[in-house]
Amino acid sequence: MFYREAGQFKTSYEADGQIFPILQDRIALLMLMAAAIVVVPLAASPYVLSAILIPFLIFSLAALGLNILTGYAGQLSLGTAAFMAVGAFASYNFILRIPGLPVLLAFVLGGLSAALVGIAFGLPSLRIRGFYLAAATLATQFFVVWCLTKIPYLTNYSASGVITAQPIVILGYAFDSPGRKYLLVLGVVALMALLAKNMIRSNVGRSWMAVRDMDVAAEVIGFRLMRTKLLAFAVSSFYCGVAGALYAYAYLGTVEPEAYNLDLSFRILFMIIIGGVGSVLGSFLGAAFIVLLPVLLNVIAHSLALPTNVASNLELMVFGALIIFFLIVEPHGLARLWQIGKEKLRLWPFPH
Amino acid sequence: QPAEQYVALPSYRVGPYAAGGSGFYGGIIDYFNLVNLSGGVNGVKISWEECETEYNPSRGVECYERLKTRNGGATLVEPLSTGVAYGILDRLAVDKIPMTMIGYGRSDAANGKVFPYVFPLITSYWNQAAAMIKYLGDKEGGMDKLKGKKIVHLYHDSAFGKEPLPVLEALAKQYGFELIKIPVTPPGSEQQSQWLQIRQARPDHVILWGWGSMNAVAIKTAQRNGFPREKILGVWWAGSEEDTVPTGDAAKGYSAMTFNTPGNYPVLDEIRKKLYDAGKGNLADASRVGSVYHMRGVSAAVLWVEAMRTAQEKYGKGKRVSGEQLRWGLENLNVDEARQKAIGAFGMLPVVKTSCDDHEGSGAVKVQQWDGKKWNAVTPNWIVGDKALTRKLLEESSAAYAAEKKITPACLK
Amino acid sequence: MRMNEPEAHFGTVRRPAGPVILDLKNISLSFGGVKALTDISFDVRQHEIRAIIGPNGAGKSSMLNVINGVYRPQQGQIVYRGEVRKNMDVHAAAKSGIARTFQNIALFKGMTVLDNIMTGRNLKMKSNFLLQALYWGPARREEIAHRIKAEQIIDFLEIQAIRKTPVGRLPYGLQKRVELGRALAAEPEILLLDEPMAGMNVEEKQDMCRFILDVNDQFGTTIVLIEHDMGVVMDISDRVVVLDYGKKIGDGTPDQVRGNQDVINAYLGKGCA
Amino acid sequence: MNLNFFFEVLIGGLLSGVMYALVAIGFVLIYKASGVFNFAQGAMVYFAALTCVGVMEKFGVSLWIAVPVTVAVMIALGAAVERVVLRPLVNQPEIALFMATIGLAFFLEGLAQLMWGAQVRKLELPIEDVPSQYLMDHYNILVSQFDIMAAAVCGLLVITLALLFSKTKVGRALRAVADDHQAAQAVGIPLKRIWAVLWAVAGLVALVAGMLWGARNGVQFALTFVALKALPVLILGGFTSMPGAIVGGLIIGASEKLAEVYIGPMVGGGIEGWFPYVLALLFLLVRPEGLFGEKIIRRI
Amino acid sequence: MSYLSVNNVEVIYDHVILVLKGVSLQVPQGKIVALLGANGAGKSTTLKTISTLLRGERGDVTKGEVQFKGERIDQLTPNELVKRGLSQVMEGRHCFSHLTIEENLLTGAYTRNDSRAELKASLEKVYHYFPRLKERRASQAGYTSGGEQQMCAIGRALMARPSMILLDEPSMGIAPQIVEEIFGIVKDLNSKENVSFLLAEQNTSIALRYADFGYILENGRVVMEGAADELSCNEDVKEFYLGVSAAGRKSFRDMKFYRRRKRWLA
Ligand SMILES: Nc1ncnc2c1ncn2[C@@H]1O[C@H](COP(=O)(O)OP(=O)(O)OP(=O)(O)O)[C@@H](O)[C@H]1O
Ligand SMILES: Nc1ncnc2c1ncn2[C@@H]1O[C@H](COP(=O)(O)OP(=O)(O)OP(=O)(O)O)[C@@H](O)[C@H]1O
Ligand SMILES: [Mg+2]
Ligand SMILES: [Mg+2]
Repeated sequence: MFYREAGQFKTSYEADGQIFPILQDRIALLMLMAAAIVVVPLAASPYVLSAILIPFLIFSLAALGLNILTGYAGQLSLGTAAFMAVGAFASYNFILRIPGLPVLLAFVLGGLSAALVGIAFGLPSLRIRGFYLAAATLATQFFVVWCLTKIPYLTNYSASGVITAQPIVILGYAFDSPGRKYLLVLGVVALMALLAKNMIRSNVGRSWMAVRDMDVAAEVIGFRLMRTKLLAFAVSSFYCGVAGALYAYAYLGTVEPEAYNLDLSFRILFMIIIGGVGSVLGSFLGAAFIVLLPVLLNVIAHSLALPTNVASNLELMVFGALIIFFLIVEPHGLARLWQIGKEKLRLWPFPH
Repeated sequence: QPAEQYVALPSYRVGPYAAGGSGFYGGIIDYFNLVNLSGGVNGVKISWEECETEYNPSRGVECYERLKTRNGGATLVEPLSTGVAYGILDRLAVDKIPMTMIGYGRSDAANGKVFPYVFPLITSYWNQAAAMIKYLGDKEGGMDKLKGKKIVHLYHDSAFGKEPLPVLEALAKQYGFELIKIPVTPPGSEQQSQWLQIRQARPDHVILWGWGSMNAVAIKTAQRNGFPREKILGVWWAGSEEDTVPTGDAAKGYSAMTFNTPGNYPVLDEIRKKLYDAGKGNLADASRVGSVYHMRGVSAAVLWVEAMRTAQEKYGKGKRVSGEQLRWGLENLNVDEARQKAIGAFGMLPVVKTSCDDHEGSGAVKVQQWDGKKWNAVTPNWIVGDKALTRKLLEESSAAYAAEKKITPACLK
Repeated sequence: MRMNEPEAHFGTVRRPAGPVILDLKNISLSFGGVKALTDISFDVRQHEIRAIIGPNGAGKSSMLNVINGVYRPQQGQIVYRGEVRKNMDVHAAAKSGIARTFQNIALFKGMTVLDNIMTGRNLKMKSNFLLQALYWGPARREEIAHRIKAEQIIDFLEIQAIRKTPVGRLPYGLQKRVELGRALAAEPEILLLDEPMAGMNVEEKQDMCRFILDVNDQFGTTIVLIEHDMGVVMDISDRVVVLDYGKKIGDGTPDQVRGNQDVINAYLGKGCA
Repeated sequence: MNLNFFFEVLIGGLLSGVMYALVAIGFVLIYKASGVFNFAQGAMVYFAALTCVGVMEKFGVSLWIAVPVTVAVMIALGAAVERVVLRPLVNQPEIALFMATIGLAFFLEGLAQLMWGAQVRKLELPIEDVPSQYLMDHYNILVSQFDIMAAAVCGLLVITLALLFSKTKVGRALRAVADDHQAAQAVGIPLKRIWAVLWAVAGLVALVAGMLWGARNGVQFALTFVALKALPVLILGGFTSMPGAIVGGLIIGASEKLAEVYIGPMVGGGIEGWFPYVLALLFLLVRPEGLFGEKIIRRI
Repeated sequence: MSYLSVNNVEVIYDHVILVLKGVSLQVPQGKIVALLGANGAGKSTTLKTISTLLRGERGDVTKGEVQFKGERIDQLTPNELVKRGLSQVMEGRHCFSHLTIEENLLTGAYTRNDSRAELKASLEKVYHYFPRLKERRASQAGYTSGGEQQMCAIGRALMARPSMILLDEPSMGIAPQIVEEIFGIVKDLNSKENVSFLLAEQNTSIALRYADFGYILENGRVVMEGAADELSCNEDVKEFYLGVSAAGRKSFRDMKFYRRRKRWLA
């Protein structure tokens, strides 16, 4: 009823090219942003802020990065955590070694370092495809973590190879409480999501999708495969790198390279598959799902007063079963489910 | 209703380290139940809540954040995971919740001036490493006999495995033995090349600094390559039934460090009788009571309960103490032999006496050997390594941390 | 492009065929043991509609693949706009104005019709990806300018109603039309069409013919066309090459070809002759 | 250089490679016949081994009874996977199926631990994992007799499965399914039955792998990680080739051991984690579908 | 009673896209029935509904039923249908690209439990129909030309020795001579082996030439049905599907004026 585009005519291509062409969506998004900036920091408990929302946003950013590479450019990757690690450790070193370097700039530099590594490890993608590439990207994962444990310089010669993120101070303002960290992360993520959306709706995004859908045809109409794929690797790794830096600076604080292990790569992959491959919204939905579901299951299991080991195992089983369930219901992820829901709403009250 | 003393337990009972996690947290909960059965700590019951971390730092942080505000606020936390411990390290001082790291984590956290809320109780990796060399020296018939000997450090290639390197290197220089470092990539389910290298090097001793599945594989691979297990000395995380049982006979003769003396104690009997016989034990398999991990859990709980008792003496008997107050309790712990006897755990763990300077409280360890069925202590007395050396390293390292974090070292009251 | 100009010269003049723009000389191509093309020569004149016909597996698609560089012939020469090469390079071909459609539709399935057509304009887009990420200034202006061009093509092909539909969901015939749109978006000099009318009914073929002829008339685009529907080939093409088993067995105007006995034997069969 | 030592490293590596191949075979089986990249293979290895030991422990029966029971369980598991996971996902994108197997992996890990507990168990096979005295005495080369047996078992498995795949009707049908689910259905290949049987066979391969790995390293959660060791083997040998799994295993096993022993010490060691992947990657650059994999057909 | 009957079937894709709006049609035994209609009319969907391959495309049959030899078949699997003698040649070829042409053909005989010799005979028959396939028998199907793949798909369906074949656009991408041959084969099988056919086809003239009966589908509805010769005489059909108007066949060159297809609205 209320969700109709009827009557909303676009008088210019500019208006039609908007990110949210439907007015109701734009209003909803504005309200959501307003709530996220104003209401949430006031209303949410430190637990929700620092243990749910901050990781949710950081993982969304990483998932977005992976989605650019896997979802849009079609290059399956299992090395996400490695790029995150590069971002984190590079930021740490930049701040450490360049006195007075603004933190945000350090994050950008961290992201750029990750992008460089991304380009290097993206080179094989010019020849290798599909699951072969996925398995090959594991090389990144293991190699980067190995380097971080083997090169003491990178961890400032700390005996155990652990780094401690410096405090975040921007223009003399310390982001030390959960609320402040949340706002910082929110800002970074929102900005980068916007940039991603812009890229996707312009020529770069189309070049990625073209290469994903049919690389030979993409080449025939003039896209350069190498440039396109490597750019996807670079941009994706940049996003992951910034996410990795935030993961260290705004979330964990003290980290060892092992925190960026294969497990993390997989978790991010789950996010995009559950959320929706090739969808910005899906990155967020997927991150929410993977962050929240275990918490929810844990809470439920505890309220059932099951013995803990039974509860933990059941949690794992239900988690696995739910992944399968969602894939069966909609192999294209939550974002697609959301879209179908919207289409139904548009037709409502008629079924078709 | 009297307020309860609430402890947060971000535990793990699934995943790769589930075997250790379930034993350790099972021991803790068994002892808590036992204390509660006899009325709690001066009448204050202990309550706790678990949260599954799967040994994953990010889930661990979430668990900590969730658990810390429950039941009127957590007064203690123990994640038994280096990654999770690091993830919450910075938050502890703000939340005023003490964390113990029993037998793991940063060794320099023993400096209470820099890490007021962190307690690597009983012993740290550095002291363990020092004790290992001391033991090996004694075995050779004196520290001077170590000269020219070859010792392999076969380690889990992670922060954990690299932690003792400064100590081992310093000692190698001091006593003139050759230290050969051989890393094993986690999880370490294939070690053929490492053991071939070891066989080739013909070392006098092998220190097995392993964790999780790496240990059993190491022992089995040693057997496969015909390397005598008697020459292998594991760390305490390589010295539980979980590490030896799956190897069958291969582990016979293998020894490992421990901070518990294997054996039976009245407190364990009580747990069996009052809990397991009544069907209230935490572990599904009653035969695991008294196993290494379980006993470690009981020891942790014993120390915590003693800390609660100590804190109550200062802040009011029969009252729940806050996290801050419990921190004081942990910092002024004195679990001497008399106290251990009263608890029914005499000799189960070393005497622990903490202070602001020394959040570790002991540093003493024992060596145990696997006879194919069970662990037996091979050193009747507690061993203490070169504490002067570890102290020096500790001061340097914690000072660096303080500088990096802009902390002014000071004792809290 | 002047696609939205009045229909003034519809059905009136046809541009006369110009000079030879593409000349293929002695092309041979084989895959392992399979000889797809053997010593084939033919030329294409500017503005003409050149058809390639032949039985299945004759090497028609391979020929197109040679022209735009997807396949590299083992022997022969390609002279395009006076430049002599051994083989084309895919990207160079696209840059120098060769666009094409494929036999088994090669659209970007996950993208909408509009996006698919916009990809056709990629070579004309100049702003770098940072500007595009900001969606600001020149990038934004450029995007909108190209959008206008794309919309003209959409109008021309009469697919306005589906511009926001993902192409994967479209019926076959419309997909073919979108693919033509994508090729047109590049404003090509030569358009290679591989069975653009397969799987269409008469009416749709009529539409398609209309589009092809209009493109040819209005923009003078040279068209190389593979098609099995003899009615179409005979009606709209200027000259026809006939291939069989990788060899050229006929070349000439539709009428000449229709009368060629070899062609009848190999391809047309008695039904159509 | 000590030649004898070199050969020991080489042989040890080759034999470890065989152990990797054992896991890789399970992957190939499923990938080749359904196009599904089965991430749950590691979990299946763990599940099978744990079930086997669990049955022995709980019911106090011998290995000879536990194994048939486990075989039955794995067959039932195959049928269940087909019914619950695969059937509703016929004709879906590869990545969805891949993800579903990850879900399956979680489920199996949880189920295994729920049923049998998380403790580490030992599994004793009738053959001991000690150096073969015969080879020691006669050739002064150290090789475990257990490894020799494992190699024999693995070889046997590969030969059987490779024969199945080569020219039989079922083998052809399996390859058809991998190419195009829908067309396979259209020609009357019973996807349901084929998948159920296939997963059951993969389950049995997992059981063999689980028993050998379990006897070697103890039956524990870490068995799920052996899949990581199998991956480079797979990409090197090709996802679709049984012989590829063996050859890939041998190459990876030998080269990673040699690299660790001879290059490792120069760069701080521990390169075994990534070296096989980098090696496989270099191979891929030359042959993008692995040594023996089917060529990826890209034609327009 | 008809051999195959589709009764009032409604199909929805992806839960929201309604494609068939109550389609009914019958195929009597031993007859050839043509299903005609523009692009997107729902021909392929109808065929996939019958062969139950729809499920794999996230399509649901929400109403109606399909009967084959007097039995409801909508709940059966495609494999059971093939066993009962109903085969489909899918639109868009769908050959197994990594298998050789010969292996492709042999998979078609999967449901048969016949001897080697019999299989060989069937194979020869297919090669007889499509000599081109014989030449390319050892090539991987993925590398063969479009038309060769189409022949392979048809030949593969024949290998099952079905009693009813659903043919989806058999003439697409096929050289005219072979098109005639394919329809010749259809007629041949139909008259000699009593195989029934339901064929969806864009090439209306040839389809009506060989079929006994025809249905015209537009927008998911049957808008016209009748005997083939009746249909080919119908003025509308002539104009819109055969491209001949009262004035005779128009050249494709003259189709330059804006015109819209007249729609039948049921
Ligand atoms: N990449 C390739 N590898 C191997 N053989 C090929 C390849 N491309 C084409 N061929 C073979 O070359 C021959 C010509 O193929 P081509 O696709 O050019 O035929 P065509 O004339 O387009 O036929 P159709 O009308 O059926 O589309 C065929 O026999 C085909 O099998
Ligand atoms: N998998 C699908 N998901 C969504 N819509 C679909 C799907 N398949 C087909 N459709 C839609 O259903 C309608 C009918 O398609 P169908 O393929 O049955 O048409 P057709 O008559 O066979 O056309 P053609 O002659 O082009 O083959 C089309 O509008 C198409 O867009
Ligand atoms: Mg062709
Ligand atoms: Mg169709």
